[in-house]
Amino acid sequence: MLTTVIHIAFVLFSLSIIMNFWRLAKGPHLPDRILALDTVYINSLALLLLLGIYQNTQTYFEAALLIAMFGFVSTIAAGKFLLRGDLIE
Amino acid sequence: METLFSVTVGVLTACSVFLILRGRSFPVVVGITMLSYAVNLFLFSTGRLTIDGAPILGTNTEYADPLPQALVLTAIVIGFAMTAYSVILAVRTRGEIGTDEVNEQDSGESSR
Amino acid sequence: MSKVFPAPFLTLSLFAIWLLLFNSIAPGVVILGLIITTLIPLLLRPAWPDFKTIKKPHLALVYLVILIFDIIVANFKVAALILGRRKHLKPALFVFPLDMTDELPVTILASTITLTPGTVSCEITRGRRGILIHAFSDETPEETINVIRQRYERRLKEIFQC
Amino acid sequence: MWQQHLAILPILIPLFTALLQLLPWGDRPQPKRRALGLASSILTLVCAALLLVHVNQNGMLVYALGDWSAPFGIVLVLDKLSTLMILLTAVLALPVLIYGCYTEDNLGSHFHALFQFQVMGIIGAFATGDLFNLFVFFEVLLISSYGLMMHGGGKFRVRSTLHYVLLNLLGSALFLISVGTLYATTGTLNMADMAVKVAQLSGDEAALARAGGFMLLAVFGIKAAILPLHFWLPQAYSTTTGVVAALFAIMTKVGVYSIIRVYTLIFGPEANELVWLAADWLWILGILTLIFGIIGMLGTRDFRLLVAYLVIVSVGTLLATYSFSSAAGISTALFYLIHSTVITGALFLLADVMAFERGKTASRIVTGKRMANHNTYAVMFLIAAIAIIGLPPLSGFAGKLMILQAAPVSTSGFWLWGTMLLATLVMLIMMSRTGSKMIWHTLQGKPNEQSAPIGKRVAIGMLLSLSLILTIFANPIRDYTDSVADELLDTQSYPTTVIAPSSGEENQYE
Amino acid sequence: MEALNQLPLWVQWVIAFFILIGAVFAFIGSLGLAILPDFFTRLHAPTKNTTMGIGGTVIAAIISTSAQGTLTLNELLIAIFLFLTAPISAHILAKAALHTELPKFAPTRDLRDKEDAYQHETDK
Amino acid sequence: MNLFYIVFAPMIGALIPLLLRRTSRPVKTIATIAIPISCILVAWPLAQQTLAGDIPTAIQQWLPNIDFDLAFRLDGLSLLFVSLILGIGVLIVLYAHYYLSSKDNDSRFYACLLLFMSSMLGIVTADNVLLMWAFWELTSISSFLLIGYWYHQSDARRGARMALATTGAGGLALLAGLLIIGHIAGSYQLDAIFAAKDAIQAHSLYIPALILVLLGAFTKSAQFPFQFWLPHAMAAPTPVSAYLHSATMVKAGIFLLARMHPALAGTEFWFITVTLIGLITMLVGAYFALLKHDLKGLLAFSTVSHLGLICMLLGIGSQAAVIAALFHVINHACFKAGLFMTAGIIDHEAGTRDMRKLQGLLKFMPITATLAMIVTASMAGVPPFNGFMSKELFLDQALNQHLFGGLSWFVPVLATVGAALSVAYSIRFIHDVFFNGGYKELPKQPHDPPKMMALPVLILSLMCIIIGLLPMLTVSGILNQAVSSVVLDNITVKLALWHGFNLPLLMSAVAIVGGIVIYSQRDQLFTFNRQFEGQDAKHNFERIVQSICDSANKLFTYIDTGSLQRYMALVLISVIVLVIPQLFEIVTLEGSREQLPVDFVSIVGASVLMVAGFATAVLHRHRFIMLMMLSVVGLVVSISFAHFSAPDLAMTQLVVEVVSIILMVLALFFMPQKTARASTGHRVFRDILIASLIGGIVATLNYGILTSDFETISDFFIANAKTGGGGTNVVNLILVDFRGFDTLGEITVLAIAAAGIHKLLNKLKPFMPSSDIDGRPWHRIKHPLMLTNVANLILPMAMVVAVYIFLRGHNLPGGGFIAGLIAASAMILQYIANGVDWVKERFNVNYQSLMSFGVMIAALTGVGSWFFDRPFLTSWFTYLKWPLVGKFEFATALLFDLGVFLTVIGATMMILSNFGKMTTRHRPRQEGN
Ligand code: NA
Ligand code: NA
Repeated sequence: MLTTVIHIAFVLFSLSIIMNFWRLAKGPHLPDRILALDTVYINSLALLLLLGIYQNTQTYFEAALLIAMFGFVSTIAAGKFLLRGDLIE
Repeated sequence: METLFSVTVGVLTACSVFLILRGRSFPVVVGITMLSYAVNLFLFSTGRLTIDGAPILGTNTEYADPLPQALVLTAIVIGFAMTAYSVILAVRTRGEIGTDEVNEQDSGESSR
Repeated sequence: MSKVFPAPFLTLSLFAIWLLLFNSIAPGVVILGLIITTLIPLLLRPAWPDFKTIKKPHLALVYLVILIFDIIVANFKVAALILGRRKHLKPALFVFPLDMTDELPVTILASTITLTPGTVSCEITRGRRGILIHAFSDETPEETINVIRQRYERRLKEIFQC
Repeated sequence: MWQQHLAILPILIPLFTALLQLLPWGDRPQPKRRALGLASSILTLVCAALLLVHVNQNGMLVYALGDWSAPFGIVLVLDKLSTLMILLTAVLALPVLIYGCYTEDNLGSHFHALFQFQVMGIIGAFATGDLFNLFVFFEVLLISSYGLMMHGGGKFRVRSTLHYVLLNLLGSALFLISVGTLYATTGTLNMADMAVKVAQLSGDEAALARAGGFMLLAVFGIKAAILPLHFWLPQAYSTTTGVVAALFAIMTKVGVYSIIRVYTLIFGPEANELVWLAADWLWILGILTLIFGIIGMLGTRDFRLLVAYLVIVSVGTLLATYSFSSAAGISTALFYLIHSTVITGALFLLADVMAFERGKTASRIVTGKRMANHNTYAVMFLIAAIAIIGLPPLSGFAGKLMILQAAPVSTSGFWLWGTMLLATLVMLIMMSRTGSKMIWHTLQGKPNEQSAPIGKRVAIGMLLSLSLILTIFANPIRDYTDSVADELLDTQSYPTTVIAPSSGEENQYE
Repeated sequence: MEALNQLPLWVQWVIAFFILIGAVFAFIGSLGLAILPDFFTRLHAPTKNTTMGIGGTVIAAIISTSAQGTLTLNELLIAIFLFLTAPISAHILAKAALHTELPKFAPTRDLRDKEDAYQHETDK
Repeated sequence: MNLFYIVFAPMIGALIPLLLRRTSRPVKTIATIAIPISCILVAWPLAQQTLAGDIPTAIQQWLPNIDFDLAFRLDGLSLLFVSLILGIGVLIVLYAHYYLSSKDNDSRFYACLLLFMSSMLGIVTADNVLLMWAFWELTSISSFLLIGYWYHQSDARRGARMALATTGAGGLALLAGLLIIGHIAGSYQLDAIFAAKDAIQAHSLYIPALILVLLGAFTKSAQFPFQFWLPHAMAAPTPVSAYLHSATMVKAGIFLLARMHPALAGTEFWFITVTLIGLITMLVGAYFALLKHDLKGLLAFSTVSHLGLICMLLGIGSQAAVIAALFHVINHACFKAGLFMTAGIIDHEAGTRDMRKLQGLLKFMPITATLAMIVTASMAGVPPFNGFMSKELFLDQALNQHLFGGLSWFVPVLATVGAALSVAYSIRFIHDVFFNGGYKELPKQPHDPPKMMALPVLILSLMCIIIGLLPMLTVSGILNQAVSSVVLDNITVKLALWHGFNLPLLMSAVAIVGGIVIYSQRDQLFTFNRQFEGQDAKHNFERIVQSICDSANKLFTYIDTGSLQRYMALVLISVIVLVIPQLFEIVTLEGSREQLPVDFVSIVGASVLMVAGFATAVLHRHRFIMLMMLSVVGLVVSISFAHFSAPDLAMTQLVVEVVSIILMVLALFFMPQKTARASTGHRVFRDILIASLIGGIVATLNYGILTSDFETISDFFIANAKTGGGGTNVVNLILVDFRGFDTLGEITVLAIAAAGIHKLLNKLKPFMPSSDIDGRPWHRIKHPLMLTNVANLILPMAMVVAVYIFLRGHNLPGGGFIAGLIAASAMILQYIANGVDWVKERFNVNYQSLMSFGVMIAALTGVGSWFFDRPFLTSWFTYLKWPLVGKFEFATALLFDLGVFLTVIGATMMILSNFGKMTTRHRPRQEGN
C-alpha cells in the first residue's frame, strides 16, 4: 500500500515539475519564469525526500537541504537582477 | 534506463555543441558549461548505472563504482573554475572591444 | 557573558540546528556543537545587526502556533481558489498601514502576511509606513487589514515590546 | 632515500612558491616576489637536474602518492623521458623568468604566481603516470596560461585569450569523454596498467577504446597545435607578451609529449588490436602541419607571428618524425624538441625586446628606427636564425641532420625530407628577409632612445648559449635521447616497473 | 522499502497520509502556477501550497525513519528553512513584478494611493 | 691536428678584428693578415706530404651517431684549393686595407672575411661529406654577410638575400643528395663513398641523388639557369667580389663536382648534364658579359662563363679534361682576382665603374692599365699568359670528346664561339676604359692607387706570366696530386705553352680574330639586346618572393579569419572524422549487461533535461531565459546523480551550478542581454549537423559503455576505504586520500582561476546599462529590507551547516568542497542583500591569502608525511578516546579537506568580491523615477 502511495506521489511531483517547467518555458514574463524555476527547485527537493523514504535512507537529506538553500539563493539572485541588474553592489 | 540515459546525454551534448558554435561569447560560455554537465553525466556513467547503491560503506550491500564519482567531482570543480574564468573573460572582452562577438571584426564571418 | 554569547538566542538556535543536523546527542556532538555554535556568532558578530530581541518568548511560541495553524488554513483556501471557478477570484492591491517601524518585527509581519491566507506582501512602502499587499480572496481589504492588525501585528508588538 | 621525494619536488617547489607569492608581502612586494621566484626557479632547476641524474643512474623512479601504489593510487613515473622534459622546462623557465623580472612583471597582477603555477602544471603533466591526473595537470597549466596570456591586457590580447580559452575548454571536455571511454573499457586510469588492459581488448570493446583513443588525439592535437587544430596558436603567441610566449614555447611540447607518451605506451607496439593507433594519422597531419607552417611563414608580416609559425613547423616536424615509430625517429624527435623549444623561446624574447626598442613599428617586418642596442640584437638575431633554420654549426643543424637520417629511405621518408628541406629554405628566406628589413634596413636619424634593461639581453643570451651547449654536447645528448627512446619503446617492462615497484623501494615504506 | 513495509500498518497509513497531503498540495500549487491568470495570483500558489507540500513530505520522512527506532528530526530543518525563505522569495519577485508593471488580471482592484504605487521603501 | 688549425684558425680568428675594433686599421689588418699567413705556414709541411703522394688527415669525433665527425684531409685537390684560398685571401686582405673607406666598419669586414675563409677551407678539406655540407652552408651565411656588408644600400641587401636564397636552396638539395649517397654507401666518409662508386651508380636512387648534388653545385657556381644571383652579389665591396669570384664561393661548386667526381662521374647522365649545362653557361655568361656596362658586371658574367667552361670540362671527365679543368681553376683565380682588384681600383680612383663614362684612363693610371692588360690578356687566352694554356687544353678536349655521337661537332664550334666572346669582352674591358678616346669628366680625378694597393694586382699578374711561361715548375706538382685525387689514379701532368700547330691553336686564333670582330660590331649587339632590358634578376627574384608571400598572406586571411566559430567547428569536425570510423567498426553496440527498468520519474527527468537543454540552445538569444533553462539542466543533472547513487555528486553539482549561474547573471549585467539574429540558415544547418554528429558519437559511446560489463580497480577502494583510509564515504576517501593528488591539483586550479580573474578585472571599465532590457530604469532600492534581515539570519545558520557538511564528509556525503561553497554562498547572499561596502566593513578578510593558505594547508599536510618516511600525501588516522567526548576519529585527511574548504571559500569570495567592486564606485546615474 505504502509503495503504491509513494509511487503516486512520485507521479504527482513529476507532473508538478512538468507544469512548473511549462510555466518556465511559457513565461510570459521574467518574474513568472523565476517563480516557476523556484518551484522546480522545491518540487525536486520533495522528490529527493521521497526517494529517501522509498529507499529508507538518510543519504539524500543533505542534498535536499542544499537544494532548499541554493534554490533560495538563486531565486534571490534572479530577482535582484530584475530589480537592479547588478547583483552585488 | 541505459538507453534513456545515453540518449539524454547525447541530446544534451548536441545542444551544447550547437551553442558552442554560436557567434557571441555568452552563448558559447553557456554552451561550454552545459557541455560540462553532459560530460560529467557521461564520465559518471562510465562506472555504469546503479540505483540505491551509494558508495558509503555500511549503507548498502552493492555499491556504485566510486571512482568515476570522484573523477566527476574533480571535473566539476575544475569546470567551475573554468566557467568562472571564461564568464569573466567574456565580460572583459566586451569591456575592451565593445562587442561580445567572438569572431574578429572586419572579418567576413562577423556578418554571418 | 555578552562577550562570549553576543546573541544568546542565536547561539541557542544554532545549537538546536547543530543537533538537528547531526540528529544525535552523543557527547562528542554536543561538545563540538557547543564550541562551534559559540564560535560562529563570535566570528560573525560584526555582521549581526542590533536586532530588537524577543522580550516575551512565551508569546512568541503562541504566535508560532497561530502561524502554523493559519498556514494550514491558507493552504486549503488557496487550493480551493485554484481549483474553484475563476469568477471567485477578486484580487486586490492595497496598503496595510504599519503601526511599528522596527526592522525585525516588520520583516516577520511581512513574512507572516505572505504565509497566511490569501495575502502576499509585495512592498514595504516608504519609511516603513505600510506594507503593500496583494490579496487573492474576495474579502474586502478592510477586513484583511483588520485581521492582520489584530491577529499578528498586535502580537508582534507585544513580543518585541515596541 | 631522500631521492624518492626528489620525484615530487619539481612540482611542489613551484606550487609553494606560487602560493607564497599570492600573499600580500607589504608595501613593495615586487622585489620580494622576484627574489622568491628566481630562487625557486633555480631550485627547481637543480632538483630537475638531480632527478635526471638519479633516474639515469638508478632507472625509472616510481613515486606512489599517498603511498597507494599503482594502479590504485596516483603514481608519478619519472622515466628518462619525463625527467628530460622536466629538466627542459626548468632550463627554459629560469631565463624567461629573469627576462620577466625586468619590468615585464609589472604589467599586471599575479605574474609571478601564475608563472610558477604554469611551471608546476607543465612539470606535473610530464611527471604523472595517471591519465586522469594528466588531465588535472593540463588544467593547471591551462588555467595559468589563460591568466598569463592576458598579462598586460589590451584589445587583441583579450580576444585571442578568449579564443584560446574557449577552444581549450572544448578540448578539456573532449579529454574527459576520452578518459571516460578508456576507463569504461579498461577499468583503470594508470597509463601503465591501461597499456596492459588495452592489449587484452578485442572486438567491439577494442573499437570503443579506439574511439576513445582517437578522441584523445584530437585533444592532444589542440595542445600540440597540429593541423587543423592549430588556429589558436599564431594568434595567441603573437598577441601575448614575449615572456609569456617564450614560456609557451614548451606548451605545445606538452601536447607533443602527451602524444608520444600515450601513443607509445598505451596504443604502441604492444597494443594488440590498437597497435600504433595514431601513427598513420600523425604522419599525415605532421606533414600537413609542416606544410601549413611553411605557408604561414611565407604569409606573415610580423616577426612574432613568424616565430609562432616556426613553432608550428617544429611541431609538424616532431610529429611526422615520431610517427615513424622507430627508436631513431623518437630519439631524433626528442633532440629536435629540446632544440626547438629553447630557440623559439629565445626568439620570442628577442622579438619582444626588439619590438620594444623599435617603438612604433614594433615587431612588424618593416623598416624602422635603429634600436638602442642594435648590434647586440643583430648578433642575437643572427645566432637565433642560424639555429632555428638549422644551418651549421648550431644545434638546429644537428637536429635536422639527425631527423633526416632517421627518416626511412621510402616514400614517406622522402616526403619528410622534401617538406623539411622546403621548410628550411623558407625559413632561410623569411629570416633573412626579416633580418634585412628589421636590422639592416634602418631609417636615417638617431636610434630609438628606449633601451631595454640589460637583464633582458642576458636572459636571451642564456637561451642562445643553450643552443651552443646543445651543439657541443650534441652527441652525449643524442646518446641520452637514444636511451630515452629505447626505454620508451620497451613497453613491456614499463608496466611491470610501474605497477609492481621493485621490492627495494617497497620495503622502504613497510 | 522492505523496512517500511514491516512497520505497523497504522504507521504506514500515517506515513501514506502525509505523503499524499504533501504530494497533492504540491501538485495543486504547481497547477495554480500553471493555470492562474496573472503573475500576482500565480505567486500565491507555490508560495503557500508547495511549501506545504514539502511540509507534508518532511513529516512523512520524519515518521518513517523515527518509527524504525531512532528519532530523526533533521528533515525538519528543510521545512524550517523553506518557511523562513519562501516569503522573501515571494517578496522579491512581487517587487520585481510591481517594478516592471506586469499586467494584472482584469478584476484586480488596485487600491493603492498614487503615492503608494510609486514610492517604495527607502534605502537604509 | 694541423689541419684543424688551418680550418679553424680563421674561424676563431674572426674574433680578433672584433676584439681589436677600437684600434687603428693597420693593427687590424696586420692581425687579420697574420691569420692566413700562419695557416700557410702550418700548411707548408703538410703540403710537402701531399705533394709526395701522401694524404694527411685529421679526425675528431663529434657526432658519431649521425656519422658526422670533424674529419679533414689534405689531398691534392684540397691542397690546390687551400693554396688558392689562403694565397688570394692574403692579397685580398691587403687590398681591402686600402680599399675600405674610413667610414666602413673594417672590423666587421675582416671578421666576416675570415669566417668566409674558414668555411671555404672547411669545404675543401672536409673528409666527410656531411662536414663538407656544413661548411658549404657556412659559406652561404658568411657570403650573405659579406655581400650585405653595405646593408644600408638596398642593392646590397637584396643581392645578399638572393644569393643566400639561391645557394641556400642548392645547399639543401645537396644535403638531400649527399644523404642518399651516404645511405647507399653506408658511410659519409669520402673514401667509403669513392669505394662504393659502383653501388652508387647502380642504385635506383642514383639519378635523383646526382640531380640533387648537381643542383647544389650549379647554384653555387652560378651555372645556367642559376647564374642570376652572381652579378647581384657585386653589390659587395670589391675585395669581396674578387675573393668570391676568383678563389672561393663559386669555385665551391666546381670543387664539389671534382670532389664527387670519383663517385658520381662516368655515367652518360653525368656527362650529358654537366657538359651541356657547362657549355650553355659558358655561352650565356660570355654573351651577357659583353653586354654589361658595369665593369664588375662584365667580370661577374665572365666568371659565369669561365665556370661554365670548367664545368664542361669536368663533365667530359677524361683525365686530360680534369687536368684542363683544374688548371683553369688556378688560372682563372689568378686573373679574375686581379681583374676585380683592377676594377676596384678604377672605381675607387675614378669614382665610377660605368664603361660608358670611363675612357682614356691610360694617361692617368698607367700602372693600373698595364697590370689590367696582363690579367685581361690571360682571361682572353692570349699567349703567353696562363689563360691561354688552359684554354688550349679546353679546346683540345672539346675536340676530342665523342659522346654526342654524330652531333659531337657542335661542341668544339660552340667552344670556339665562347672563346671568341671571351676575347671580345676582354677587349672591351681594356679598350673602353683605358683607350677609346680622351678623358671625360668623372666624379673624381683619376690617378694610380697607392703602391701597396696595386701590389696584390702586381703579384697576380706576375703569377699569370710565370705560370704561363713555366707551368711545369710552378703548378705541375700540385696539379699532379690534384688530378690524381679526382681520377683516383697516379698521373703526371705535362704542361707546355707551345703545343705545336694543331687544331686547338687554330681555334684559338679564330677565337681571337672573332673576338675582335664581335667587339667591333658590339653596337648592333647592344641595340639587339635593348629590347630585353628592364629584366633585372634581383627585381624578379624580389617580386617572385613578394608575390609568393602575398599569396600566402591572402590564403591565410581567407583560411584564418580569426573566427572562433570556425576554429570550434574544425575541432569538432576533427573529432567526427577521427572517431566515427572507429564506431563503424563496432559489430554489436549493445553489450551483455542487463538494463535497469525505466520508471516514470526517470522519463520525466530525462524529458525535462532534454527539453531544457534544447531550450537553452534555442533561446540563446534571450540570455536570461537561457540561463534559467541552464539552471533546470543543472538541477536535473544533480537529481540524476542522486538517483544513480551519487549523493556527493548531486550536492556538488547543485552547489556549483547555482554559483556558476550567479556568476553568469552577474556577468549578464555587463553583457548585451539579447543577441540579434545573426546566423544564416546555411550556417545553422551546418551547426545542427555537427551538433547532431557529436551528440550521436557521445550517445553511441555511452550506450556501448553502459550496456557492457567491465572489470575495474574500484573494488580496491571499497575494500580499503575503512582499513586504509579510516572512512566510510568511499568517494570522499578517493578525493582526499587515494587520489588526493588530483584534489590538490583541483584546488590549485581554483586558486589560479581566482588569481587570473582578479587579473582580468583589474582596471576594467565595463559597460553598464542604466536601464533594464526594456529600457526601464532600475529599481531604486539596492537592499530590500526583508532580504537583508533574512540574509543576516541565514548566515550563521549556513555556517553551521557548512561545518556540519565539512565534518561528516569523511564518512557520509559532504566534504570540504561542498562546505566551502555553502559558506561562500552564504557570503554571496550577504553581498546581494547588503552590498559590497557593508560586507567589507564587517569582514575585512584577505580572501587571496585565505585561498593561498588553504592550498598550503592541503599541500603541507602532504609534506607532513615525509617526516614519517612516507611519500607525499600519505594519510594517517587514529581513533582517540577522550573523557566526555568519547571515542572519535582523527585523520590527516581532515586537515587536507580543511585546506580544500578554505581554498574554496577564499577563491569564490575573491572572484565575487572583485566582480562586485567593479560597479560599486561608478554606477551610472539613475534616470527618471
Ligand atoms: Na509564500
Ligand atoms: Na557590483
